[in-house]
Amino acid sequence: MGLLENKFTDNIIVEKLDKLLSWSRSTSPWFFQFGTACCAIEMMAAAASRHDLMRIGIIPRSSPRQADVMIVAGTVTMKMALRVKKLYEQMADPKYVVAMGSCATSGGPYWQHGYHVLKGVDIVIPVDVYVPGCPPRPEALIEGLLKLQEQILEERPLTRKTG
Amino acid sequence: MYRDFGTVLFAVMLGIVMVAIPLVISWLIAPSNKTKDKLDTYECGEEAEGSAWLQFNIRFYIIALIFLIFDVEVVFLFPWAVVFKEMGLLALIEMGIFLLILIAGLAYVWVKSDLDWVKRKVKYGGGRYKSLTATTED
Amino acid sequence: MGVVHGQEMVLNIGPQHPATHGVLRLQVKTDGEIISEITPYMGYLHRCFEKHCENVTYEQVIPFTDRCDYLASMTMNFGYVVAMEQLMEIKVNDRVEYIRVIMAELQRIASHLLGIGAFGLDLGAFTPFLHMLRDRERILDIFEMTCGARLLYNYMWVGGLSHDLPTGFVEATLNFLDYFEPKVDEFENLLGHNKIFVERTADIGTMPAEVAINYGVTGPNLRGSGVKWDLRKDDPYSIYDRFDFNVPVGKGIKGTVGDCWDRFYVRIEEIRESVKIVRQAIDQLPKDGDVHQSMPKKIRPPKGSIYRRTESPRGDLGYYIESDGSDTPYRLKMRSPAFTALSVLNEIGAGWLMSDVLGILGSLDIVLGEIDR
Amino acid sequence: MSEDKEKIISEAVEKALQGDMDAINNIEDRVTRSKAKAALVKAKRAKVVNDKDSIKEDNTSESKVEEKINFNQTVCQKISEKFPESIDAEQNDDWIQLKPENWLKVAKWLRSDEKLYFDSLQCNTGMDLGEGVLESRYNLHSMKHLHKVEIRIKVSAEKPDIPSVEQVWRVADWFERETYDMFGINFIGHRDLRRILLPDDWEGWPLRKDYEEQETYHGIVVPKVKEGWE
Repeated sequence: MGLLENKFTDNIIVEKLDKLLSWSRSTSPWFFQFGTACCAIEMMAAAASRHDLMRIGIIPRSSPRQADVMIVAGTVTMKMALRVKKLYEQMADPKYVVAMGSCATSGGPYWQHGYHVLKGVDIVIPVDVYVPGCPPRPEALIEGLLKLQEQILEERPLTRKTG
Repeated sequence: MYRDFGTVLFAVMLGIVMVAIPLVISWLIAPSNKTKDKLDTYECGEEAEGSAWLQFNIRFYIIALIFLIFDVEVVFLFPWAVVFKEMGLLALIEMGIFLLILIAGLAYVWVKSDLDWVKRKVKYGGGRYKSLTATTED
Repeated sequence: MGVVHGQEMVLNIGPQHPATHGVLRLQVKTDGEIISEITPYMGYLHRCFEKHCENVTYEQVIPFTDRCDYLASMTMNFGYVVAMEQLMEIKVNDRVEYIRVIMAELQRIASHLLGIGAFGLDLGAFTPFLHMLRDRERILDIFEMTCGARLLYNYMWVGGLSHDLPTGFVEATLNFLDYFEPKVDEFENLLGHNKIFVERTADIGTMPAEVAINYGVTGPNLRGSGVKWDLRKDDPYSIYDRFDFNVPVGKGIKGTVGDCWDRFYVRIEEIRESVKIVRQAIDQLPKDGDVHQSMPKKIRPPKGSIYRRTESPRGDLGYYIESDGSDTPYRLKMRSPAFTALSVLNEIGAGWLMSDVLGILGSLDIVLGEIDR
Repeated sequence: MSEDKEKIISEAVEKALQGDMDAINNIEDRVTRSKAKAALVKAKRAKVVNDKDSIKEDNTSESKVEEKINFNQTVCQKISEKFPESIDAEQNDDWIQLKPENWLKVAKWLRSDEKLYFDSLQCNTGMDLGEGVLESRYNLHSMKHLHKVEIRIKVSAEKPDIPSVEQVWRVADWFERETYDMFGINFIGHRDLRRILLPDDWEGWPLRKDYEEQETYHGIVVPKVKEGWE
């Protein structure tokens, strides 16, 4: 953890610093293009000209080193699960995960007979926001990302976690 | 006359400070957990096989050398070009000799065929890549 | 100065890569610049499609066929439905046939638009990608108007369609076609005749015709190599024989026959042909006829097997259906055109530079959902 | 109002047939203009069709059906003449049942024979017929003669060996690897027969009827039931 991370008891100064810090982290999360299946096409459509994601400042990055949010778009299979875990580890902190589509949330339409399908990506990596739909519309993905931004705003990185 | 060196010093100091501030802040507050996986080389999600420290083809090194020489030559040209007008004909001749020597160097490198690149061997070449089609024996 | 060959390093253009159109891992032997061997690894998106088909009824298979080739799900439904109707000897009325052809050709335009856009993206041209996706969105609006979904439609059922055409469909499609026709020339000039694009694709990744046939490559990749083979004409199904359209073939305009530019050129021409087909189909569209007319109550095909091929935007899409008389398929195998297109990558890609290999992969226009099934 | 629209369209099409396209382009209302364009294409097509007699076109389709059935027979006889003992016992007119032994020789002959010239293997399907019988079906097709045939080879599940036709049709390389991956039929003579879709350390052959999913894969629960779901 950083030098001053989680060290301070909660008081007025630290609370204001927290607000500044979490605001700076939430403004424009660059997302890590992790499209595997049909949801990747909807993610592309969200990033393309009509539902422009870049007007919210969310820019697609293709390497985990430069990304804040990993959007798991599409079915994650067993063979891919080990790679997802590795890629999540290689992302720079602070990092968040959006599970886009019902395949990433719970295995989707392949949960019953999919011997090779991972039943939900939260078995392997911690997920912050689940976006339902198969595939979810680009507007649903944008709403999911905005929900993630609200969630980041409430974070308290500096105060010591009590209990 | 030495007074204006102060501004240069100030500019350098300002540069150092402006870089140091974000680094210190991020050292203080940025979360950093250096797990083994994170420090692994990123290879599109796979374990990287083999090491990157292996013997590269020599042509990359030679091209880097040749580039360095001619880059330094251009660096010498800049100050000369700035004050060229006051110095008159003599400076032109001197710089001409300097350039001639380097052109002789270039000719030497060209003749020794250091500049021609390793050609690709393509199975189904066509059109302008016809010459690169791999003949059957190699 | 003897040529000192450096050691070969093994790189992974791995499962997570912007240029691999999904989760495909190319293990590449290279000396830093020239790629000597490519071995593709697949299976990162194997979603057990065929195992599902053995456990769900015939109607429930249709949403799964959608999700195999998610860029052209109308043509996937079309292929499955044509195979089933031939197995059960169902004859659908003309209105259903015409609507199916209109939908399949619109889907072909949308799929080619994204295929060409992604191909340009792999070579670094970002703006054509945005232009093409903007026009693709207009097609998705038309699909959404008819079947409510943007990407995976479950629209064509065995023996008919799920919904009839909404009012205003004909005007919307005609408006789109009139808007879209000049745009195709704009794309061709914007991307096709751009000096850098031509320099990066002409004469690169040439695939001779025998190699294409031997590797089972089909569709625009095969036509790019000069073989005039289009299932809509050579193995006609549905009512494609009532339309007047020609099959574009690679002629080596900018380079040799069968190079990346030819595959791009064939796709642009195919978009124009599809526009012509949709125009004629709308003109001959019969007004009457119920789309649920010949839909069987309970789908129980007779015991037996069938292999039927249709032309999807990526090539020969074959369905091998074995039924044992019950209401769930005994075995269903989908022959995926992108699967064979990828198998030829090592043959035509070995020996090229790193950036050319990614261009060749982009020109093959593969979709991983269909390869891994 | 609509009949004068028809009149505009018809005389615009006449003028367009003589060659000046602007008659159509200057119709200002968009829907009629596109209708005129479609009518023009239809008129051109009608001109082409009546010089090619269309009666020939529909009688070839009936003859095609009978010809397909006895075509299978003809191929079957040709194979039995050339390779006497390779034909399996029960025959059917839709496909040819072969014994696995000299399938490679039959394949090479089918490929090289001038009259048959099956140069493209369309699809190879693995099949589990129950009671320990596996089957590999090949749909062959000739680009030149446009005829197709289906060949089936039955093997027992204990000794599932079929000679690989990977040298004959390069497409069989990946098709056979997938059939091996899903059914466990190993193809003798295949240069690198390994799993193509599933990870290499996956146990079992998924598409066999008697396949149960393995409990965990690298510590990840495979079956669909996750604790706390029900």
